[in-house]
Amino acid sequence: MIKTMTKNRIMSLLTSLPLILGFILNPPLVISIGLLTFFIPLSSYYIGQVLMARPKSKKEEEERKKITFTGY
Amino acid sequence: MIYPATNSMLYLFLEIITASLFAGLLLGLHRKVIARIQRRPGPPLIQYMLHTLKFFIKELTIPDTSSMPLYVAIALALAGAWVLAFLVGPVLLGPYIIIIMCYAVHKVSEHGIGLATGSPYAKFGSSRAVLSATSEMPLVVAPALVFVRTNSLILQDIINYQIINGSLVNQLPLAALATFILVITKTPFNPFGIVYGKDIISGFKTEHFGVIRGVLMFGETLAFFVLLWCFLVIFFGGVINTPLTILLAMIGVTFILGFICALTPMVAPYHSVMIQWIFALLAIANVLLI
Amino acid sequence: MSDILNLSGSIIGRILLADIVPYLTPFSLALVITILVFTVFLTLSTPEFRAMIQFKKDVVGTSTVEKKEARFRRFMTILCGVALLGVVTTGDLFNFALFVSLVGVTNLGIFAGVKDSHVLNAAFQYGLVIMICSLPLFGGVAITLARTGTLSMGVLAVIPADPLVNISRALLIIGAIGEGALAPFFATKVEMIRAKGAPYINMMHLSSLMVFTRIIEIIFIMG
Amino acid sequence: MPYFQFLPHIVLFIIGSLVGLEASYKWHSEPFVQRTIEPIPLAIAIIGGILINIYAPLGFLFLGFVLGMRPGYGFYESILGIVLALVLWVIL
Repeated sequence: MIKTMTKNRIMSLLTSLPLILGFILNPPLVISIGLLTFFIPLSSYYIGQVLMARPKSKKEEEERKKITFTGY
Repeated sequence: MIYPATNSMLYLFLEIITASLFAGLLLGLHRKVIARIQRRPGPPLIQYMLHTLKFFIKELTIPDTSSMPLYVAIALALAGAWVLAFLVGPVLLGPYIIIIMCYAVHKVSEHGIGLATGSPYAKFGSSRAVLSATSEMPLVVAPALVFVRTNSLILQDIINYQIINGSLVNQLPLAALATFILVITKTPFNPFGIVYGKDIISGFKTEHFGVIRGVLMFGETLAFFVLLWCFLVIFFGGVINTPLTILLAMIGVTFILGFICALTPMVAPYHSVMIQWIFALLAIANVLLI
Repeated sequence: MSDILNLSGSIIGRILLADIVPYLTPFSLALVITILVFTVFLTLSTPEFRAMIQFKKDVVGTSTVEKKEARFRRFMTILCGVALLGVVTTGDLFNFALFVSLVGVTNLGIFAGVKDSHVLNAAFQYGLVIMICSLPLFGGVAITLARTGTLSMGVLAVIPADPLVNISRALLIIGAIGEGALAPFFATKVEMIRAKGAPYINMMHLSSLMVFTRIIEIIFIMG
Repeated sequence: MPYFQFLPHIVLFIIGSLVGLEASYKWHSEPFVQRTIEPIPLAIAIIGGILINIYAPLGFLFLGFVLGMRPGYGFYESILGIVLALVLWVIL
């Protein structure tokens, strides 16, 4: 649980770093378009992963995983 | 207000933020218009944006049956494609043909999003995405037919041509109509939206929730903005060619779209494809005959 | 060369190999990056577990693509990506036709490994379509060569259109939509995409739409 | 094309709508009944209508407050505000 949280934190930092660096360094037009195209969806995905509500305990997590759409 | 240097990355980023917020408001307005026509009060204007924000803090569960990492990557590809289309089209006034490509990526993503889950309901949506691609791709080409007149598909040249020679809607009215049909197909609750149909449990997005749905909705706001922009600027560019006029005209067109979406029922899949094909063929005939 | 500039932006780079001139514009650069990204992701993904439901019965189960079958189809997916790269970067009409027919063959290969009879039937019909459509495809190229004396797109862009070149444009469109399984020859594709293995099927859809966007550019260039 | 010159307008409008939504739900927790013109939203709408001609983003903040109120409420007030803004814009 804690492990995935930190992993998502690291990934969200890593994916938004190119954007922040790009704002400061002003790369050429083609590169900045490429950076925005790749890293806006990616960073928003990982930031969302960090922000999202999670099950609080390990027991809840197991309970949640039992239900799949083929499970009935 | 402090302006960042033109074509710097911050400038491009601010443009994306502005467009997605504005298009979110437009989609809210669209829902409000539909509600008023159906004599309901309707949701507040910011409802679409609240939905998008809500999905960013909802829990994301990935189905056991899904094919990873396709499940995540293909949804992000849809948003990325529209970011590219927005930057190349409305912001930098580059070649229109890249927007065609982005639309193609959008259709591929719709297909992949449905398939990657392994759910039979999402598969229905993705099958319909392939079906609708056959008629929507010719519609995306309709604006490109102005090449016959302007001899250029760079959007800046198209605008310049129209400022000198008057709007292209007077010369190619049926191509403009086909583009308008394309804009309709990308609005929510539209008659041709067989991919998002409620009869197949919201189509290809059935198994996508949480952050991925939020990113998808962000991509759809940009898609709405880009296609509306293309319709207005490629065919009415003689009059509508500054940011203020473009944004105002977008509000006007959204009202019209609201009326159309409120008053038309959902068309059956094959009928939808046939109707769209008829408009696309009319556009091609218009160009060939003149 | 002016038509290419007006269509897809300034030329970033080009390799001069006598008549064969691969070139890169912003448009083809975007296409190349898209295809590369898609090919990598589709190759890395595992096939999904397809849920099977029998209507009116309580039968629910999942099935997936077998490993041996998946390996072959993944190989064909990579090959299809490579062929697509050729389609979008080439500056020569004959090479374009060659790569498009290669896309058709690899698409057929993606579905040849499936062990469903209805999918194989559809793939057989698609195979017939791609064989027939290679005739208009290469025929269009041949007519263009006979009329204008060149197949280089940079040169074709400058030459004004005449009726015979228009005929070859129409033939090229027919050939490309046949090879890519686009709209009118579409009936086989609907059956084929019912097969299992999401990443591989998605590659076929990608290839047909990318061929479509490229053929749009080429018929404008020839005008 | 520089669209981001309208970023403050849009952002302030959204903030105004959010505040308006919250505030009107606080004022009216009852089921939707009446359609009367209320004093506070009316005042805000008039302020917005005037401000929009002086400093547009702030005007959008106030108009967004009225437009973004609970569905069914603030309808006449927002129309009044917009009409006032248009009239002032034509006069000035």
